[in-house]
Amino acid sequence: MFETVLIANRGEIAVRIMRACKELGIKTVAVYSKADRDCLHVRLADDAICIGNSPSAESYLHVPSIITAAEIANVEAIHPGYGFLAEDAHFAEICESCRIKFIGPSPESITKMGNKSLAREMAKKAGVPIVPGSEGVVKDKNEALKVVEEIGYPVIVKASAGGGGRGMRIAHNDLAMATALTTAQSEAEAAFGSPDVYVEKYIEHPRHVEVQILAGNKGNIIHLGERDCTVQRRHQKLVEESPSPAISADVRKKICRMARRIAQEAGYVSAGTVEFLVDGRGNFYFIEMNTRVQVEHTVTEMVTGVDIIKEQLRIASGEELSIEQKGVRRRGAAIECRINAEDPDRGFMPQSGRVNLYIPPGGPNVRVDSHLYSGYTVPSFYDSLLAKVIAYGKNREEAITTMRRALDEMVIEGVPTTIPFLRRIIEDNRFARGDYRMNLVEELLE
Amino acid sequence: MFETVLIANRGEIAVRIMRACKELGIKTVAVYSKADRDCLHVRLADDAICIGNSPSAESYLHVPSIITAAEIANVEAIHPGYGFLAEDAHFAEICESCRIKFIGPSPESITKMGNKSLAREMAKKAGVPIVPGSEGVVKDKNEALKVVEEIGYPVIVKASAGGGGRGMRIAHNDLAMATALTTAQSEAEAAFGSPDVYVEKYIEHPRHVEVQILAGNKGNIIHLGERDCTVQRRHQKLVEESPSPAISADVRKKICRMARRIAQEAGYVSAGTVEFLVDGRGNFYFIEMNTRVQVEHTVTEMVTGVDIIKEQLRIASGEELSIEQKGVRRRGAAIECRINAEDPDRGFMPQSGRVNLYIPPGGPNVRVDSHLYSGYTVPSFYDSLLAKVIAYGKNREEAITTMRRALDEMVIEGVPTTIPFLRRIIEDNRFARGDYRMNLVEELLE
Amino acid sequence: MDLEEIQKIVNLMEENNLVEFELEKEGFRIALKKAQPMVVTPAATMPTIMAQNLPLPESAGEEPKTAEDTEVIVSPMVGTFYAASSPDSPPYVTVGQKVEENDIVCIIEAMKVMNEIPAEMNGTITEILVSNGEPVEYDQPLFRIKKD
Amino acid sequence: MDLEEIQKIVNLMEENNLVEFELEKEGFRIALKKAQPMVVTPAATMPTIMAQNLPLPESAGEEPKTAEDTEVIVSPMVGTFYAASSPDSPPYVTVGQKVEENDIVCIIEAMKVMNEIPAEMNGTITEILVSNGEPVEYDQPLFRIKKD
Repeated sequence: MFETVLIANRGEIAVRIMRACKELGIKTVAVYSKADRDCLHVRLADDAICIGNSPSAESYLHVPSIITAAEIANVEAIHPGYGFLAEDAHFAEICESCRIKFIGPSPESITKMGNKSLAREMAKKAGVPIVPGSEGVVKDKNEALKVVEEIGYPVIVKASAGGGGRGMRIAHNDLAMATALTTAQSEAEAAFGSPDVYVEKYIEHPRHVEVQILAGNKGNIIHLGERDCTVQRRHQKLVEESPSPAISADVRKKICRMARRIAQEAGYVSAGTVEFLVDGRGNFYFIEMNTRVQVEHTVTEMVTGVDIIKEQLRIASGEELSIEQKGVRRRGAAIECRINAEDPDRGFMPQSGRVNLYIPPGGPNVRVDSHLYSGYTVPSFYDSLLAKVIAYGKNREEAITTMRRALDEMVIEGVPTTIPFLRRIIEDNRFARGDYRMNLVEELLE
Repeated sequence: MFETVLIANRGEIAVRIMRACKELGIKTVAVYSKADRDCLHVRLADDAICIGNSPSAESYLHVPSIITAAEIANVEAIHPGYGFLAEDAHFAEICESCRIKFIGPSPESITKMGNKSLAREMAKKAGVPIVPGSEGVVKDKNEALKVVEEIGYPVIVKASAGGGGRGMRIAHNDLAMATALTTAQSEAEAAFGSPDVYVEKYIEHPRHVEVQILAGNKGNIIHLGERDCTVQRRHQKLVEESPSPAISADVRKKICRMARRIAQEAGYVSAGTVEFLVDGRGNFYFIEMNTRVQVEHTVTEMVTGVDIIKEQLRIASGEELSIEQKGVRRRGAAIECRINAEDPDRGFMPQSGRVNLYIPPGGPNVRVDSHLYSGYTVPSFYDSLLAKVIAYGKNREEAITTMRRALDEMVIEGVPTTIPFLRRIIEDNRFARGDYRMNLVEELLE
Repeated sequence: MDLEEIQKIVNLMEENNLVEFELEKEGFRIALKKAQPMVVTPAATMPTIMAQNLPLPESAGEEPKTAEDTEVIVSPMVGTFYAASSPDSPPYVTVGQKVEENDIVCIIEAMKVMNEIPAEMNGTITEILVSNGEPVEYDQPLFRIKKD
Repeated sequence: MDLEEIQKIVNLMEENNLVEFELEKEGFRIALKKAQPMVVTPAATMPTIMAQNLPLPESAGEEPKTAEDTEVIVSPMVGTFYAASSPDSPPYVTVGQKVEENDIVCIIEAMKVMNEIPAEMNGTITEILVSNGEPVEYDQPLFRIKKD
């Protein structure tokens, strides 16, 4: 195992990684920006190095500073956490060339999975369903109708160069198809400088279900079951849980097997997550694979008892996984709420400022991952995630009850947070029944 | 189930009980003394009533105020927690006569178990070994030697009216016996006004092992396994764990069976704890039964997943236990550290004052039960317990590693605490091996 | 200076809450630094969350603002406030009434016992802060009284 | 002073939460510094707990006290400080030397790149705060300079 690891991240995930390191007897080196001098991860680390100014580009994203810090501190490995440089293949390469182990998959794996069409190809090869659609660009209505013949309505027209909803149009019939195509093309042209669009089956209000993978050094790949991350607002996850309350045992088995197959096909090593969309009839489609630890890895840890960060560290140091597939037992249910410094009343605008009083929830079946403390000033430069509250129960109902209790007793004074809004989700009947889709948050906001 | 429960306690245990109540949908009423206006249990309750001045005798021990508060708030039941009125049979009787359910055993059970010799009788009847000794008072050397013939040396001479070490003498042979007897008699006379002494087998540096019992309304009694509370300083427990690292499967099975038998013999209903001394050869002796929830109930909850407070509430409300003996599964190991506001460098003198900064430990496998928050002023009137940190692991080694990490990251600034001393215990080799006796703390303090 | 002396200095620092200590022997220099005084921030003080369902006042600790010579009579126990000795009797005191020390001003019932509450001074009742039959906490203001 | 004594001092620091310890034998000097307790006040911030193993300064944020017209040149990056352009060359600046704005005062090496650090003003170097070859953090004071 490593002796010293540098954590190239901040906030709750840096704290989380340090906890795993300390339990494995690894010394930790924190890096921090000028704005983060008082952040908890700096305090918890064995050593800490200021690497740059407050904006991420000048600190947490500034590769030379991080590499230099790693060299000065003489660490053997860097854990990138999530966000920042976690899925930057170039950074992983530089680490390699400096003989510092990047705690994650190979640069090649990151590149492969980072490219959507390469990833789709891989999924296809592995025999995993992907959202059906045109093979490449669709030029006109005739081409589009040919695709529809195969996949059926509704479909979505998407800009090839797109993202963020621009250049996207949904069509439910031939008439709408023509308009959708021309509108999407002109929007794409305006937004991205290219009118190229493609056509895909439109999955209406799907569920977002993902599978946690651990891939060892000898090609041994296990899954830790699925997480349901359907509660999202504009592609931001708010609440995650494991197991998913909405898929059958059969679908669960299938997607877990599929996820392993994709990782196998990709020659993947390290922890990773394979994401699927699941429609109302149990059809599932591969979307992408995340080549890092997820924010919501905690719910999987709660139901399996496997420490995912420790497994990442074991794999990166050349050791084997501490567990085999047949040793993985899932017990009970876990739910995570992301407590963000955002004002739900003002379009979830990120908030900064001083937290005058912070009282985390405690007691049985509650886990809190956070860098908060009373008197901490939330800087305006980074992610608004303040804390993750995870509730465990023998079953989903118990987990919900515990989460409600935990949110009720949690105190964050000084900055608006998403706690009141999360309470509404947790108390919602549709959530209680597990019977909700990706439009739940929209509906609550109406 | 009850609609509203009054919690006749303060601090962490009041908070703990409120958490259970909230998860069961029960409204909570807090009572508080003038010194506790800002205590967390007041904040977490649905309602709160100031019942008197700061000294316990004028508030938490003042029965008329508590009963009046219960009547004003129109509660159905009172949970006494531990300490204060928890083992006061008279209080339980008054509750009964006021038609308020006392959440605990019957007044008769409290009385029976509160009387040491009655409890010993009961244990004898149930066929449970007790520390062998004289049947009642020993008058002179001849009588004493007759007892020794049966039980062998070493023995301890104890004042019948005694307690707190006064009037106690240990003898390892006949010569010492004579002196021990006369010294103990004159000490007893001086301290308690009666020279009566009795002779008991002296168990040298035993282990303190106790069994958690849940007794339902229909005579169904289950045990949740044992806790080891051997790490004590002057009869104050500092660290507790489950399972015990020092008893064989055979002894474990026996004491758990014995504990159930005693509860059965006593016609006991509610949660309770049967305490044993275990010597180096696996001999065990009943000491007493505690008729309330213990501070250290948490470690049992961690390894069994059973919420002991909820079970207490279920039993008191006339419901049945949520679990049967065969459904009780114990998994992994849990350790609890009691964080007290005491200065280990000054004889563990209790400390009061303002906690400027409190950062509880978090992350996986850590549970914190506490009423602390940054800015809270620890009053000088009550118990010095500030927080309980519970670490869980798949095995004892993991639990220790997690506890070490948790104590390392925990911050309490403003009042001296036992954290540094607890760290020494957790890092001690004897503790790590599980190979320690009741003199461990003494040895560490030398 | 040896280790033992340094240990003594460290103890000294510990006992006196020093955070810095300097000493120079040639020409003699000494510099001590104490921990900064702790400042109580109002924001970090927790508000008492009071009974929302009970007809109790928001906080017994928040005494009504009083004029210079106005005092408050508080409840010495938790219980039920009665303004009169029986439902048919007139109240012990009314606003504007003069009372003398030890005059009974009300009854607090606790566990079926009627406790007569005496005035603690001579003065005039200027306000009655609770109504008949209302539950009261320990230390809750009952009357405002203007001292003679 | 041998390793054992140093170990004892390190233990002493550990046990007593000291963050700084200085000792000079000639003329004798001693300087101890404890970790400052964090105070929850709007003004106070958490002290940076710094590398005990790394040869880095305690906190880059604590700029040395400066006189009115004295400024500090800080490191614009994390890296290794070099006082001269090569081991054989004389240092760029020495104490007492006058520098002009944009004169090179040192080199910070980061990822094998030698970054020349210019003075930001005209003035006289009054103190060099780091030694040759020492690692430095972002924002760490390097020189004290008295403005002209």
